[in-house]
Amino acid sequence: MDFSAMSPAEQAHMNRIIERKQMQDFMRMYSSLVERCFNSCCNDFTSKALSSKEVHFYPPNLRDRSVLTKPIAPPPQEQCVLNCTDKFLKHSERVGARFAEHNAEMMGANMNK
Amino acid sequence: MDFSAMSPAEQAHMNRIIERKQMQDFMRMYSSLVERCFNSCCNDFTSKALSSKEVHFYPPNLRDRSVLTKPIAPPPQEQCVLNCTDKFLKHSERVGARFAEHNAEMMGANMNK
Amino acid sequence: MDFSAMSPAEQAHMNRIIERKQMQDFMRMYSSLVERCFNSCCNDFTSKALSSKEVHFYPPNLRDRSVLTKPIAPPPQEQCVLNCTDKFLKHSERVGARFAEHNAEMMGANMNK
Amino acid sequence: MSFLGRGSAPAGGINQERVEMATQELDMITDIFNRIVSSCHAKCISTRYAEGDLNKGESVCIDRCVAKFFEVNKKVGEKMQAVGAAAGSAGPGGFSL
Amino acid sequence: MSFLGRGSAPAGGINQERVEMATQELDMITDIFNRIVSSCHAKCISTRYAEGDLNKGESVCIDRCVAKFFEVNKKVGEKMQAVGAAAGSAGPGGFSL
Amino acid sequence: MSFLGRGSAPAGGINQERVEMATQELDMITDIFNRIVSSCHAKCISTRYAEGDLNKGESVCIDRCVAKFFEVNKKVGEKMQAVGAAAGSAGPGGFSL
Repeated sequence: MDFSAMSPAEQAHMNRIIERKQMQDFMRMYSSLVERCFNSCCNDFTSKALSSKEVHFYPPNLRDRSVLTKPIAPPPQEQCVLNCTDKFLKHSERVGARFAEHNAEMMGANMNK
Repeated sequence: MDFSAMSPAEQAHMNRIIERKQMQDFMRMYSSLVERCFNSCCNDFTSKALSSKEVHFYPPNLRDRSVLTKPIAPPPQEQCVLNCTDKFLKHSERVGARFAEHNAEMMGANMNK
Repeated sequence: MDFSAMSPAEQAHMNRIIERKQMQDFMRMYSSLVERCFNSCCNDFTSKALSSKEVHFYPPNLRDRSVLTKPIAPPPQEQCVLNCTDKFLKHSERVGARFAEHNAEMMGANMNK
Repeated sequence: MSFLGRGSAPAGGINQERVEMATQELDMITDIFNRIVSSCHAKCISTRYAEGDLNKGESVCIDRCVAKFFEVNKKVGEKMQAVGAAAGSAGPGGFSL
Repeated sequence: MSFLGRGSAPAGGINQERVEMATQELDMITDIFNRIVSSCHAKCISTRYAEGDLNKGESVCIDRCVAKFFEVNKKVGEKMQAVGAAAGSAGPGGFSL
Repeated sequence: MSFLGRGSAPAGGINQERVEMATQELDMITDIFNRIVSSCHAKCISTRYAEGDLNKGESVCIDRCVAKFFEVNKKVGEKMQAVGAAAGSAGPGGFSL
């Protein structure tokens, strides 16, 4: 976006608007991320315990002694949420980078008309 | 939410904002409910009459005289919409109750830090 | 909608609000249309070239000389986007016409109460 | 669906409450319209997009779909009034000052 | 989740920033609530609509679903703080004046 | 996509219309960005979530997906200008005073 045609007063005003919008966008992004990871990772509401899957996670084969030295991994549902969050942020960042490139290109094309 | 740190003037102002938002939320909830029940209950737009399903609803077996004493049930599509509305309101109420509990708990946990 | 109970000053104010809202609605409609047609028409992101499908479009049978006189059709993906846009606008227009009728009817029914 | 028409407006000034209500009614109608467009598109329009015109089947489907949506709208409205579902009861609650 | 409580309000006037923050917090809570309603409806409520009451299975499912959503909310929040994901980094960017 | 640049701003004051237009442009860009994030996530990211990093296939897919979205955006814009689809024609109508 190009705000160079604006007066300083207008630019200051726009900056406040942008700040507020970024806060709003961040919050919307946050809650949509929670919803997304919830929907992808949590499907079983019929079992008794909330995290019944956790039990199956601790290694079933006790002869494998290496597990004792490894840090205990979080339960799968939780791991799914962490990966989902992580991946979404990286996805979002990559889209942002590509978006900025294409947008700049488009602006340039409009200028040359 | 805790508005106790606010001045009386601010609280009054917030009350107006909350009132307006509740009206908006109610309207959004209402139209999303209509959309939801429409999408779940209405699927047949190829038949000639709008409510062709209604015909099948009136008891096909006229020997069963008990139907004459029973109140006539609404057609299935309409019943579906009524049940859908009913169920959504109860669902929403239950989610609201659980939400309030968890929210209060969370607030309490934050206070103790 | 009936704004006849409003003062001229209020009507003027409403007109400004409506204008701004129409701009917003148009923009939302536009970006939702882009999203819709993108999701329906673009599915293949695994191939090397972005428009790999285009190749298959130019007539495979060169003995068919009529192709030389026909205008070259756009590639299928692009045609899909054009048809999708076209169809959505017509759909939207038709819904708008029916909506206005039903709305007027409903208003009339309310008046007669 | 009309929230207007209570009390008359002052000759010159702007009754803020009245304008707000009209704006909310406008928002409501727009919201419903957009949902009809989207729902009836999903139910009636083939996503093959072999041509740009609405065919006969799609056109008829749209007309019925819109009519049906209005019917459902009415039914839901009546049911909610019967239940007496207040705005507050369905919200997250806990917003009292 | 509380943005309030920094500094005390002036006796009579309105601290615009404070009101704005409270409004944003309100929006956030409403947004989350609506998403829970929608997600848990999709996960717990059968769309056959043979009856209007919640049955036992649906009720239990709702309770667990809400509890789980809060858990996920907490996990995502912690993860994002750990990553230090700033608001700006995830936006379209290019908004500097 | 630029609505700015008509007329110069007054030295000190704020041209309300100009600010409004810039705000709408901002909203538009944000809206498009959010839709790209969501569409490309649906098309490119596996929901198995076996790991937190983007793998090679996902990264390539995202790049193509964003490029394609811009292409479609351009095509739709051109088509709409050709059709001369005005804002009003697609709205619910009936809003005249």
